[in-house]
Amino acid sequence: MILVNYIACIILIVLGFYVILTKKNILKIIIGMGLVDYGINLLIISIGFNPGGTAPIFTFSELRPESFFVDPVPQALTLTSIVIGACVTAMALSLVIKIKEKYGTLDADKVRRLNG
Amino acid sequence: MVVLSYLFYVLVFPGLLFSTIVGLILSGIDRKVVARMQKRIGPPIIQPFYDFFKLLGKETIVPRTASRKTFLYAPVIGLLALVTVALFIPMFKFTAISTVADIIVIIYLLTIPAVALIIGGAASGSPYAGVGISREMVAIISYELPLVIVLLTIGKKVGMALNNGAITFSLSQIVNYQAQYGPMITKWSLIPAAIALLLIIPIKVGSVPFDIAEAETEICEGPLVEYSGVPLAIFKLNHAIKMFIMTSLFVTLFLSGKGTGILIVDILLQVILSAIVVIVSISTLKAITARLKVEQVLKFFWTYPTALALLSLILVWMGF
Amino acid sequence: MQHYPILSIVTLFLGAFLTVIFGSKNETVRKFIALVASSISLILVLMLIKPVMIENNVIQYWMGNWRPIHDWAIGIGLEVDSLGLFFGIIAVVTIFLSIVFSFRYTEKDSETDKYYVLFLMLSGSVLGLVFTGDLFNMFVMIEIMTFAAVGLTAFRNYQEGALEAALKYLVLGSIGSSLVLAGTITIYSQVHTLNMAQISALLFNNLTPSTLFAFALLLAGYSLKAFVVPFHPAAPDAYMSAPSSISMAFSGMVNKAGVYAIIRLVYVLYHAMSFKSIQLLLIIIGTITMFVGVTMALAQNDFKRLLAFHSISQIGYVITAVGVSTALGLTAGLYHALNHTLFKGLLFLTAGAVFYATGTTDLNKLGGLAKKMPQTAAVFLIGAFSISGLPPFNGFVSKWLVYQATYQANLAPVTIVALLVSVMTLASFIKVAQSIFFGQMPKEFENVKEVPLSMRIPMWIMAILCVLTGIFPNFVTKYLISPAVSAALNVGKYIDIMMGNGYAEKILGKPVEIPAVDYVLAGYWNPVAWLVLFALLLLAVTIVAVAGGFNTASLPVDGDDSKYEVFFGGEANEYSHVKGNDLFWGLKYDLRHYFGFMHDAHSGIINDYALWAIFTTTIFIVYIFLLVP
Amino acid sequence: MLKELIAKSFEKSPWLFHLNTGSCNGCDIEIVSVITPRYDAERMGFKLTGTPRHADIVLVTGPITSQSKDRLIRTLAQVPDPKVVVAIGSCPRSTNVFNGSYSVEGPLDKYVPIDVSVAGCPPKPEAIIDGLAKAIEILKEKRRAMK
Repeated sequence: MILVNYIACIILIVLGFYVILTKKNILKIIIGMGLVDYGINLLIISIGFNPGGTAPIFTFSELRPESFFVDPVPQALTLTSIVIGACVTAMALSLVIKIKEKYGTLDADKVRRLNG
Repeated sequence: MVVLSYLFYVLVFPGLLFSTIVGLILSGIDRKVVARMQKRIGPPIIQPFYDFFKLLGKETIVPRTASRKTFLYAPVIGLLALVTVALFIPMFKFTAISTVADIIVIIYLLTIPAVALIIGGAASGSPYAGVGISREMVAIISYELPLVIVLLTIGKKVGMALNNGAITFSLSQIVNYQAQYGPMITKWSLIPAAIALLLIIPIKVGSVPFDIAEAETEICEGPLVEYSGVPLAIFKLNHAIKMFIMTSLFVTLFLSGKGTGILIVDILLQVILSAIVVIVSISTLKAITARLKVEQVLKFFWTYPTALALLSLILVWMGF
Repeated sequence: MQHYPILSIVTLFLGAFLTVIFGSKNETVRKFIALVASSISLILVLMLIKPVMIENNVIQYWMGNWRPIHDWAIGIGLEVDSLGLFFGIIAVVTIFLSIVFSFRYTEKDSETDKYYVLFLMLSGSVLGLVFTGDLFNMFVMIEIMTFAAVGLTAFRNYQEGALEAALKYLVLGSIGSSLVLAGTITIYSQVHTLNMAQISALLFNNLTPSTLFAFALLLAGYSLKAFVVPFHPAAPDAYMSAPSSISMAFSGMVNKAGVYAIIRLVYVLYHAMSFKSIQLLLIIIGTITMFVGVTMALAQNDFKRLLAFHSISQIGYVITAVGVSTALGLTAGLYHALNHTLFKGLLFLTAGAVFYATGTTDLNKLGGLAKKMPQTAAVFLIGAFSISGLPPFNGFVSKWLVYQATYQANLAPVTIVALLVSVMTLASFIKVAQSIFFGQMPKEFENVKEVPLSMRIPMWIMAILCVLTGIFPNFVTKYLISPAVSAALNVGKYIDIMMGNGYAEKILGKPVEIPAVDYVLAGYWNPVAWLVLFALLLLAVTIVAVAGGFNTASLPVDGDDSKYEVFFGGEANEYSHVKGNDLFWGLKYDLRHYFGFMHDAHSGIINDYALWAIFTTTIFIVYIFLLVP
Repeated sequence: MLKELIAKSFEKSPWLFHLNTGSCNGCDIEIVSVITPRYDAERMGFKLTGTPRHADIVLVTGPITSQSKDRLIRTLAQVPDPKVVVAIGSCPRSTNVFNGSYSVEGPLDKYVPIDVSVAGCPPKPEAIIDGLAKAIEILKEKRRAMK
């Protein structure tokens, strides 16, 4: 396990949460959400990584007992997670456009008509 | 044969007839005692009967803004719920129908008459009734907390003795406990709970110091402002029966025991004890204090009776 | 019988895609597809009741027939035991009734084909979540559910605050999903499988720090989906701005899916209910949710926002009961979840009917609608009485079980808070009754008409169900609730069905003991006998009344003279309707500091809500690391 | 049997509603003193109610000022049958010292038939109780006439 991967994940996730919590501009909040998402994607990939393993693409004839592969399942999960992250960002941006149109501002302190 | 006895229970003995008569007598006693405390002669004991029959003879007016069916059926629903509760309260070993409801169910059944009054008042469409409803609801919230704590304490106390540690909510087990160990009032750890319940009875019945919902001077009888004739008679009857049920519940929870074994004497004893509780808790408070303001009621009930009830709950939990 | 679960999910998703292709042009095709899709899945799930609930066997279904190879689950498995089916039935009934209601309800909106697409996606994902046996599949279904929910919240974007509510729901939803994803992956890093049965076998007694970390993340993520209090601020905005048939689906299905995920996580995956600290955590969360939900609801003056806060407080009841991990606790929790779906769905439909008829749900603008909309008023009263737990209705039975469960588990303060919350629920619905249905009618609602029949049918069906589940509790518990409870507690069978029997024993070394599902009730409540007495009395009173010449028909129809005007202290009747904010002054005055703090806590700023969510997740993580091992 | 009981109970529990149409409060204090322990009207079943809907006997005091005229008529219309109007003091009878004032709309019987009128300014409580006793008789006749 390469420790660097995990440190990178943690930095990304913490940075993403920091942006969500402190930035008042909604667009930045969405970027923060994206950051958190990519941090977790990196986490998924680094979990499935076996040092020295090769990509698990083979035909049965090439399958020899001593061949050593990287774990394919997390990579499949990352695909789904990336797709979901993209769609979330797309929907969030469409909402931001409509909010800008309706509220006239993107400042989170002003977009708060529903409270209490 | 069972149907006949059920009919007798429902219609005559602890049901409609008995609770109506005893309820009206108790409210007559209450008005007489308050009058005597003010050095007045006061109305005869059977004055509530006269009030009830006079109202039956009056004309019933349904205002234009009222939704007629809810307006007219609300008092009846309240009366029915009250009378069915009267069937479950044991009187010294005699219970009309025992395995139908326990304490928690009785708490909720006793909120049905209050809700009937509220929905009736709301249906009348008068602004006075609107204010009366909001005060009645605040009163219900204020007395529900201490009432629940008192009943949970008793459930725990009886459960520890009879139900090998688990709690019990059944009224008949409470009466058996008092038959073996003497009335609950003699247990020192439950005296604060008894005082708390004594304070709760006036607000549950809606008598003067706490009758913020039907304050004649401030909001012209609150929810009852538009009622006249028969629905008003039924609501006044509900008022009287609620007085009987709350006091006989107090007697069952705190003062009952083996009883004399003879049915008639037991019933008489229960009614007399209820009358004493009426005098002690409702009449004296009515004669001594004036009506509280709305927020004072909630502040009062969430501090003193709740503290008393919590005190006895903690004592019971510690095994005293 | 084997293929029913996957078929019911797929028909819903298929319905969504077909609506996109064929439905966009004309209305009837769209409605027809939606109706057919939901009724097919309804029939399929209801046909599952007999095999799963009564004969008590568990359906397992491997996608693409990838069966486990030498005891290692590779493919995605679908596992339907009675717990999953119980929530499936709730979801399917809500879907069907909501679609029937939305036929006429959304006729004034444009672009209703987008509405049906999103709604069928939402329902398909909830069913998928409930039937799946695979952890990552659960994450994907939760993601689709949040997606469709956000889209539907912003459906009426011309409405005040709909876009803002959708954005908040999306931000909080995506934080929740990231937590769930991180949790799933951390579990995968330990056990290298995603099949829930195998995970629960492998996790039996090796709670390493990273599985605990995963447990905390998953618990936080799923509680966010169930809108438990620290995570709840997005819910009231979303329920308020979504169309009522959707907010009915939200409060009927979406937070139930969150509750299902929590039960599956805590009872089946981690068998964490043997740890006292986890029980305490759930009970504390549940109690706080109960109390905050109801006190916030009392201070609201919009009907749907008030209902949204009540959904949160009722979920608090369910989570508290589930936290009391005795068999009685779980029974109370599941029974209350079923009842909550019925009466809350009914109340949201009445809110929709009021919105359809008058155009607003603001408590300070409405009044006296009972005269113009009698059936909606009657149905509202049934819903209000059952949510506040008045005896003959269904709310009472499940609340009564909750009190028994909490008080038998020596949790007196929780029972007291639960009873107080139940009275406050009654208070807020009296407030709604007075300000919307009774009292005086403002001038502009003179020509309000009753809602069309196709909207009243689902309301009446729900009202009847509300009354039935209240009168026959033992029937409901025997056929629906006890199988689900035994499925939740009996983990051994859950594992063996999926991984081949004997698997659990092999991994653990000793057979998994099956806890018995029997509980003794501290009191008794026999609704049928009570109703017989009530009916006898009613008969007696009506006979006396008719004999005495008092029948409502004989009362004179009100003439125009001032005799039938309301007593105003002699004044002529002008419009002074006591409504919305004028009620419960005494309570609000006494608790003004608390209400003030709560009002400011729900500031409406996205950052604060995200701060609440992340702060509570850290508390979960610290709590679980300190207390569990 | 029930009919005679109801008729008898009309005599035993008449409820009062006090209607002040601009009186100088002299008669109002006297009405309230009737319920004090010294005169104790409650022993005969009298009770002051807050709303005209609950009332049998309406006690009207004060000369009918222009402001209170239509309110008087409306409130009296809202009292359910059988009802009795009792004029307390001489103001309702003859607008007493306020006669001819620009804001007084004249004696009560211009608008409502008076059943019993208790003279005096203010009338002594014993006189009021005597008036109420006569009112009860009229109430019983009206009840019998109503059937």
